[in-house]
Amino acid sequence: MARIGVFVCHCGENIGRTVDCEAVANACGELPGVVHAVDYKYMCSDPGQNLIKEAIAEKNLTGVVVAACSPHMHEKTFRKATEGAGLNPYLCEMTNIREQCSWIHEDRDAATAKAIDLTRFISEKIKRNSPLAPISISLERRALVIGGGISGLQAALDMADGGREVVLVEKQPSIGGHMSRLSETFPTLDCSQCILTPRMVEVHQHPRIKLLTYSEIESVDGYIGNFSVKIRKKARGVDETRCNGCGECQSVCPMKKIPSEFDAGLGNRTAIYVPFPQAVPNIPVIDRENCLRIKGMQKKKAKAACGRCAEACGRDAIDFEQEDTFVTEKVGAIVVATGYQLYSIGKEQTRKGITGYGEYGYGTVPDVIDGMQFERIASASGPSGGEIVRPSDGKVPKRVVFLQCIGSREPSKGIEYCSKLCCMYVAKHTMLYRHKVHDGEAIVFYMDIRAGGKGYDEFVRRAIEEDGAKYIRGRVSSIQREGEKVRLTGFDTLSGEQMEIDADMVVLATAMQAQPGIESLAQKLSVSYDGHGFINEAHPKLRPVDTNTAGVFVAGACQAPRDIPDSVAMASATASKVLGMFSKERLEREPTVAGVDKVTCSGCFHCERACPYGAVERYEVLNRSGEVEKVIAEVNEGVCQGCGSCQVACPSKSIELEGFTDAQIFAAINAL
Amino acid sequence: MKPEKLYLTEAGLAKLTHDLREAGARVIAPVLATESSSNPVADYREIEDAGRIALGGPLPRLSLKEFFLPPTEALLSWRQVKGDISLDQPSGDYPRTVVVGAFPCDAAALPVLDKVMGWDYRDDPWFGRRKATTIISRACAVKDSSCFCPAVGLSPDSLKGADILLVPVDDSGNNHLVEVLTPAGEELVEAHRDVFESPPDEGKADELRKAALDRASENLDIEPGAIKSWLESNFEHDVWADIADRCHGCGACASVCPTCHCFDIIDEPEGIDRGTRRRNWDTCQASLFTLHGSGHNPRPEQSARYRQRVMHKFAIYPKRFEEILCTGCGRCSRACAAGMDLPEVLRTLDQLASSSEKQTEASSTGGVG
Amino acid sequence: MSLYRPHLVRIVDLIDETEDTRTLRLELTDPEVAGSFEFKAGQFGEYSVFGSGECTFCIASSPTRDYIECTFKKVGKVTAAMRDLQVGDTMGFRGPYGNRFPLDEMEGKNIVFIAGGIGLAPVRCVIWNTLDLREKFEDLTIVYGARSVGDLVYKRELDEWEERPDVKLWQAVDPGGETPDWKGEVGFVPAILEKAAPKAENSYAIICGPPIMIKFTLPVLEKLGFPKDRVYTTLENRMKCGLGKCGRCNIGHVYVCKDGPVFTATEIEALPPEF
Amino acid sequence: MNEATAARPSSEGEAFEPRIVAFVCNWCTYTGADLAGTSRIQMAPNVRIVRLPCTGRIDPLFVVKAFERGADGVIVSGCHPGDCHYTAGNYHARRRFAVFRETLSFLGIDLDRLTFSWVSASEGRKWSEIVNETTARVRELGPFTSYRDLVDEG
Amino acid sequence: MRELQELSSKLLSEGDVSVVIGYEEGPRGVRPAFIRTPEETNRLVFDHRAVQNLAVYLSPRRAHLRKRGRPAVVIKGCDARAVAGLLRESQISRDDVVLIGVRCGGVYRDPESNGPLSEENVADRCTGCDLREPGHVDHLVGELPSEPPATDRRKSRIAGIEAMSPEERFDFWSSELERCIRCHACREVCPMCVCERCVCEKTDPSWVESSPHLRGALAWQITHALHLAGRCSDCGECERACPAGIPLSLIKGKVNQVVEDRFDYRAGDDPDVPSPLGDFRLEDDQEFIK
Repeated sequence: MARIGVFVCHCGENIGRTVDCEAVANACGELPGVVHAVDYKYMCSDPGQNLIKEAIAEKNLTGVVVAACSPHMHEKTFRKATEGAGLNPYLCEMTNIREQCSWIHEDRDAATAKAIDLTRFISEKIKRNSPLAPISISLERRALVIGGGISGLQAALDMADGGREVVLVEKQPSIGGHMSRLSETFPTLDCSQCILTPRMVEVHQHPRIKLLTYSEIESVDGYIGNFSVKIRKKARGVDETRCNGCGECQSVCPMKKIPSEFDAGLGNRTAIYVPFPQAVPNIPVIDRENCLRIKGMQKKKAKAACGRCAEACGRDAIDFEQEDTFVTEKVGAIVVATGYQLYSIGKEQTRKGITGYGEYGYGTVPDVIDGMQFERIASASGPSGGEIVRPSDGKVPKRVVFLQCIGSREPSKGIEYCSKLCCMYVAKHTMLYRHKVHDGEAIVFYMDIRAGGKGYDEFVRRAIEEDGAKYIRGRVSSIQREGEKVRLTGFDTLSGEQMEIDADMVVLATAMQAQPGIESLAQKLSVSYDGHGFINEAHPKLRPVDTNTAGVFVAGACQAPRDIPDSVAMASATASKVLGMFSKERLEREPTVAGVDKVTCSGCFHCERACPYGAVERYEVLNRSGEVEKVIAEVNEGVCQGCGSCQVACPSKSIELEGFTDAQIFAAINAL
Repeated sequence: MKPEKLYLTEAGLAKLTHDLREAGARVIAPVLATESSSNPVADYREIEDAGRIALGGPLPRLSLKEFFLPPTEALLSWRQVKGDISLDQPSGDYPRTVVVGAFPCDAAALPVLDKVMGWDYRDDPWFGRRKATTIISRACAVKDSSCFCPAVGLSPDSLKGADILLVPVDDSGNNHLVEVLTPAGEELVEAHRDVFESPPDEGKADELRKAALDRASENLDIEPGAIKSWLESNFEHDVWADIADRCHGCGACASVCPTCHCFDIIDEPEGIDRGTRRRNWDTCQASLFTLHGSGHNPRPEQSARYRQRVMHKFAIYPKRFEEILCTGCGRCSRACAAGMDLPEVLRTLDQLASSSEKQTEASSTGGVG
Repeated sequence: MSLYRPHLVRIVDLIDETEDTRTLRLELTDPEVAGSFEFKAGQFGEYSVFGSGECTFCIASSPTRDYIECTFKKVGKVTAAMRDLQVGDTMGFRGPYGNRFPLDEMEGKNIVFIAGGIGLAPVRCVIWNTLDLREKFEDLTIVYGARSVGDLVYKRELDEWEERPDVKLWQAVDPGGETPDWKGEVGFVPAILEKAAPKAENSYAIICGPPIMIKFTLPVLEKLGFPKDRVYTTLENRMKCGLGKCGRCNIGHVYVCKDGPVFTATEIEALPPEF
Repeated sequence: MNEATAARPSSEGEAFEPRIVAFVCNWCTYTGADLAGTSRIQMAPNVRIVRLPCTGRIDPLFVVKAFERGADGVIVSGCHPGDCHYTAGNYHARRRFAVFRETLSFLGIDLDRLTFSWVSASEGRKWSEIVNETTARVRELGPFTSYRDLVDEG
Repeated sequence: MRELQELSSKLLSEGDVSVVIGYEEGPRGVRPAFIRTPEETNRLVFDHRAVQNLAVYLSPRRAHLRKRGRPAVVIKGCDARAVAGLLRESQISRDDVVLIGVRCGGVYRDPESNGPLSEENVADRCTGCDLREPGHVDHLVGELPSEPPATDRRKSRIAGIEAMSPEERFDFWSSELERCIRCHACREVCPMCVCERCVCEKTDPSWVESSPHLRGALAWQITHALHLAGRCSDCGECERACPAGIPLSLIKGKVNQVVEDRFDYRAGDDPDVPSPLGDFRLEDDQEFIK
C-alpha cells in the first residue's frame, strides 16, 4: 500500500482557531496508507517545509498531503519542497482547510470534521497520482502586443529593445491611445504629448517592431510559445505604401463638420482624416460612414459622388475599393494592453448593467463636459489652442465646478469600484484652469480624496493651498441650465448645508471602464475577466501581469483603472516576463495534459469535438503487415491545456487527463 | 421408491400455500408480470397467496436457477482498520423455501448442476439453498415450438429434480394429481397432510401427459450421443462460423438458461475501508470471459464462443458428469434477439453427426484399414 | 469455512525481479492455518487484494520452504493493486489448487527445466524443490531465456545456480537483448536447448514460457528423444474460482483448475487450441 | 462512507446534517469559494469540494458515484458562460448536464438534491448562498442513503 | 421482395459484395440472414416482421463478419440513422459497405407477430416516422407502402412516469431494474455501442459497478442512456433483447425527447449532420443553472 504523509497546518491561528489541527492529524493517521501525520504552526515556513522533507526521507513517503490554505496559494511551494526531498512534485497535493474551512465556519466540531473529510479525499486521491515530468514544447520568440496606448508602446519598446521581434496591433488609425489626448499629466504637470510622441515615433521606426494600426484581432489559435494570431487590417481607403502624409486629401474633403473623436467632439474633422497632427503613422484614413464617395458606392449609385481626395492625391494613394485584409502572425507570447473607456453619463451605455446619470444633464445641458473634454480644452493642441473656453459660447468660464466620483463607487449605477485616478486629474484640472484663468474659481465636489502615490497627496494639497481650488465634501443632486449659467443643487456633508451654485462650466470626473468589446477579445484569447470586463490577473499579488492563460499577459488599464506610471510599470513588467520566457530555446509545460489509451480507443472522436484547442489528432494504428487497422485519437501535448473535456466526452474512458484521472477522482469520491 | 399418489384441488393448493407461509417458508411460484406487454410474461417470484400462481401460464423469463445461484451474491465482506483486515461471510442460513409449480425443465436442471457444484469442492451457497428448498413441479403442457425436452432425455412431466410432481387432471388445470417423489416431498406432504386428498382422481392426467410429450417430441428429434461424439472429434468446423454470423454474443441465452452456471468473482468496495466480494453471473458468450490480462484471448471470435456453449452442454458436461447440460426449455431461442435457435443448431449437428457416421461406416466397410 | 474465503497472508518480503515483475513472499497470518498448510510443486492459488479482486498465479516457491511466493507482472487491476502493496501489508490467498508435477515419479531421473521470461516462476518452484532434495534426483539442467538481460527474473538465484556444481544452467537472452557485460548465451530458447542437448534417456522435461517458445521447443525435445509423456508444462488459462465451477478455464473437456495446471505434452496435443 | 468522521449524527434524534459533495472548476468556482474564505463569509459546513480543472471535466457519472457513496446532495459549479478558462468547457458541460439531470429525474432521483450553478471567481457571496441553499434544501429532503444501500440484497 | 432478391443476387454474382445481410424466415418469425450465394437470395424476405436493426452487423465490434468480406445490408429508414451514426463517428467508411435501402410501411414490435399492422402491434418508432424511405443508400427498393398506424403507447407511458412523484418514479424503476441481471444484451445489440472496451468493463477505476444489484443496474442504464444521447437511433433493440423484459426504450425515448426539445435534434440518416452533444450554442438554455 502507499505510504502517505499528512501535514496539517495551523496557519498561526488562521486554521487552528476553528479547526482542531491535532485531531485532523490524528484522524488522518488512522487512514489506510497514511504512515505519517503531524500538525505544525506554519507549514509554509522553512521549518514546516523541512518537516515534509525529513518525513519523505525517513518514512520513504510515496505521497504528501498538506492540509493548509488554498492550493492556489501554496501548491507550488509544497510541490517544490517535495521535489527538494527527491519525491516527484506531482505526488504532493493540498487540502484547503483555511479558505474553504476554517475561515468560513465557526462550529469547531463541524469544521474539524470537514477538514478531516477533505484531507481524506486527497489522501485517497494521491494514492493514484503518478509521477509526472514537465513537457518540453517549441517556442516562437516573437511577441504580440494588443493596444497602442502608453502600456502597449512601453511593452513593445521594452521587448524590442530586449532583442525580440514585436507585432503591435492598434485598432485606431494611430497609436498613442488616451494619453495622446491629455494636456498635462499629474503630478508633474509635464506635457503629455511631449513625453509620449517621441515614444510613438520610436515604436514606428523600431526595426524589430511591426506596427499594424487600424487593425483588430480576428482569432487566436495555438498556445503558449506557439500562438497563431489572425489580424484583420481594416480598409483604410488609403494605400499606406504610397501615402506620404502630405495632407492634401484632407484639405479638399468637403465633409468638414464631422465631430472629432480625438477632440472628444469639441472639434471637427474631415471624412478623410488623420486623427491628430502627431499621429503615427501619419497616414489618413477614410471614415466610411461619412465619405460621400463610399456612401454612394454602398447605395450603388451609378455616378461616382465626390472623389476630390483622390484627385488631390499626387501619389494615387486613395483606394475607395480597398477591402479588409488579413495577416496571420506567429508569436510565442501576447501582451494585452487595450486600455479603458470613460464612463458615459446620460448617453447610451456600452456595458450591460450600468446606468447613467440623467440628473447631471450631460449632453443636454450645455457646458457640462467630462474630464477628457476638459483635457482637450486645456490642451495646446486642442480645438481652442489651449485657451480655457466653454463649448457653448466660447467664453472663458469664471467659475468651474468639478464633480468627482461620477459613476465610480456607485453600486446603484453598476460600478462599485473606485476609478483611482479621478481625484488626481480633478486636482490637475483645477490647477490647469487656475493657471490659465487667474480670476477663475474652481470648485470641487468630492466624497473622499484618494491620493496615494508618490507626490500625489502633495499635488492635491498644492491645488487647494497654492492654486486655491475650493473643495467641498458633498454631492450634487441636480444640474440645470439657468440662463447662461449652469445651476448646481447640492449638499455639503461637512457643514450640513444645502447649496446652490451657479457655474459657467461643470466638469464631470467620470469613471474608468473596460473597453467595449473586451469580452469578445478575452474569449478569443481564453483569458478570464471580471464582472466589469477588466481582464483578470492570474494572482492579485504574486502574478499581477499574468493571465490564467499561459503566454498571455496583461498591462495597463484593461486590467483595472491605472494611471500612467502604473501602466508603464505593468508594461515593463510584462516585457520582462516575456523576455524571461524567451530567454530559453524551448518551453517547459505543466504535464497535466490528456493522453489516449491506444488499445481501447475506438476512434469515435467525440474527444475531438469536445476539445476547445484542437489538440486531438488522428493517429493510424498499423497491423503487422503495415495496413491501417484502426484510426484512433492522439493528443498533441503542446496544444492540450488540460481542461479534461475530452475525458468526459469519451464513452469508453480511453482518454485520461493527468493529474485528474478518473482513478484519482473516484478515489476521492470513494472516500466520502 | 414408488411414488405415492395423492390429489390436490385448487382450494387445497391455496391452503397449502397459506400453511407453508404460516410455517415460515418462503413460497416461490411462477406469477404473471404486471406490465403492459403485448404477450403475457411470467417470473418466478415469492408469493403471498396462491391466487397469483400462474399455473399453466407462460414459462418464466428466468429459470429457477436464480434462486440457487443468484445473479449476484455476497461471498464475503472485508473491513480494514489501518493495515489489519478482517473478513466476514454470510451466515450460511438460507430461508426455508418451497417452489410451487416449477416447470419440469427447470427442476431437472438442479440435479444436473449439483454435479459441477459438488465435485471435490462442495459449493456451500448452492447446496445450502438446495437443502432449504423443496420443489413441487407441475407437468407442463408444452409451450411452443422451441420446447424440446424429450430430445435431451427429459419430458414435460419429468420427475427429475422434483420432490413432488403435480399433474393436471382436467382442462381447467387447477386440480392436480400429486406424485410424492422424495423424502423431502414426503416430509412436506406429511406436514400438510390435510390439504391433500386421497385416493386421487386421475382424470385426464395420463392423456394430457402423453399429448404434451408428443407435442414436445415433434419439435426436435436428435441423437445427443451422436452429437457428443461428433463434437468431440470435430472441434474445428466451418459450420460454427455460419451458425454464429448473426449471434450478437449478448449472452441473453445464458442468462435465461436453467443450466448455464458460469460466474465471475469480483470485489466491490464500499468506501475506502470495506467492501464485498461477490459472485455474479457471467457468460462464455462475452469476449471478456476468457480474455487474459496480457491481451491474449483463447476465444477471440463469436463462433468459438458459441461453439463453447454448445460443446459445454452437449459434449464437455456429458463427458465429465454424464449429464447433458440442457433441459430443452427453449428459453434461449425465445430470448434471442437475433433469431439464434438451439434446436435448429442441434438439428444441423445431428445431421453432420449422422452423415459422418455413415461416412465412417462406409470407410470401415471399405476395409482399407 | 466457505470455499471462497481466502486465508489472510502477510507480505514479508518483496523483490523487484525486473522493471515490471515483482515477487511477493507471503506468510499465513493464522498460525493454525500455517501449521497445517501444505502444497505440492505445480499447484496454484488465488491471490487477492481486498477491493481489487482475485488473481491466479502458480506458487513460485518450493513446498520445501515455509512461505508462499508469487511472481507477477502488472497487467490488470489486481496486479496493479498488488504492486501497490508493501512489506507488512495483508492480502488474501486461496489454495493450493490443481494438480502437481509428479516429482515422486521423477526421483532418480534427470530433469531438464526449460523456461522463458516470467515462465520461470512455476519452473523455479520445482527447481528449488529438487535442489532442496538434491540427492533424490540425477542431473538437473536449466535452460532459461528472456528477451533481454533486464527481463531475466530471479537474477540472484540464477547467479546461485550458475555457481552450484550440482546443477547446469544455460542462460540466454534474445539477440539484441544482451548488455556489453553479458556472459550468457545469446539466442532463442529452442536453439539454446539444442546446444545444451541434454540427454533424453531416463529424463523428464519441464517447460514453461510464452506459447511461441513452447511451440518451437517441443520439436527440439522430440528431436532430442524426449517422449511426449515425459515432457510437462503448466497452463495459465484465465480462472476465477479455482474450484472447477465458474467455467472459465475450460479447454475442451478439461478444467485447467482441476485437471491441470500441469499437463504432459501428450495431453496438451489432445486439447483444442483454446489456451 | 466512513463512520469515524461522518457529519451525520451518530445517534438518532439529532438533527440530520446532509453530506454534500461539490464538483467545481478550478478557475471560477474554486477561486470564488476561496474568495468567500478570504472575505470570511460564513456558510454551512456540509459541503465538501472536489476540485477539477473545468466543468468540462466533471463527468455526470461523478454525481452518480457520489450518490453511490452516500452523498445526500451534489453541487456542480463552474464559470459563467464566456468565462471558461478553457473557452468552452462550461458550454459542453451545460449540454451534458441538461440531458443528465432530466435523465436522472426520469429515473426517480429528486433533482432537489442537485444544484448546478455558475459562480465566478468574484462571487464569494454567491457561492455561500449556493452552499446554504443547497444544504437547507437537502436537509429538508432527508438522507439519500437509500441510493447507496440499493446494493442490499432483499 | 423479388426486386430485393434480384438485386442481392446481382450484387453477389458480380462480386460486388461477399454477403448480403437481410431478413429471412426463422424458427420464430423473421430474423437476420447472411446470404453468401446468389442461389440463396430467394430466402430473403422483407415485411412488417423485419424488426431487427441490421446496422449492428456493420459495427467494428463485429470484426469476424468484416473478415468475411464486403457486405451489402438491407436498411430501413430507421436503421439508416444507425448507419449514419457509424459513419459520423468514423466507425465504418462508406466504401466498405453497400446499403440497400428498403421503403418501409412500418414494422411490428415483435418479429413473431402476424396480421395487419395495428396500433397494438406496431413498433413505437414507426409513429411519425420521417424516414420511411432511407436516404444516403446505394440502392433503394420497393414501393412506398401506406403509412403505419400511429400509437402513443410509449409517449403515454413516458408521460405517465413523468407525472409520478420522484419517489414513485424511483420505485417504478427499482421494480423494473430489480430484474436486470447485467447480461448487457442491451449493449451488445445496440448498433451505436461501438466501444472496443465498454466503460462497464473498465475496472481501474471501476466506472460502473458490474454486479446485478439495483445500484449497478441504475448506474449502467444512466451511463447507456447518456452515451446514447444525441446518438440513439431509436431502434428499440435494447428493449427487445432484454431477457428480463425491462422497458429500456422508455429511458432511451425520454432522452431522445430531451435532446429533441432542447437541441432541436432528431437522429437522421445524414452522416454529415452532427449530433448535438459535443457541440454547443452560446445561447443554449440554462434555466436549471443558478
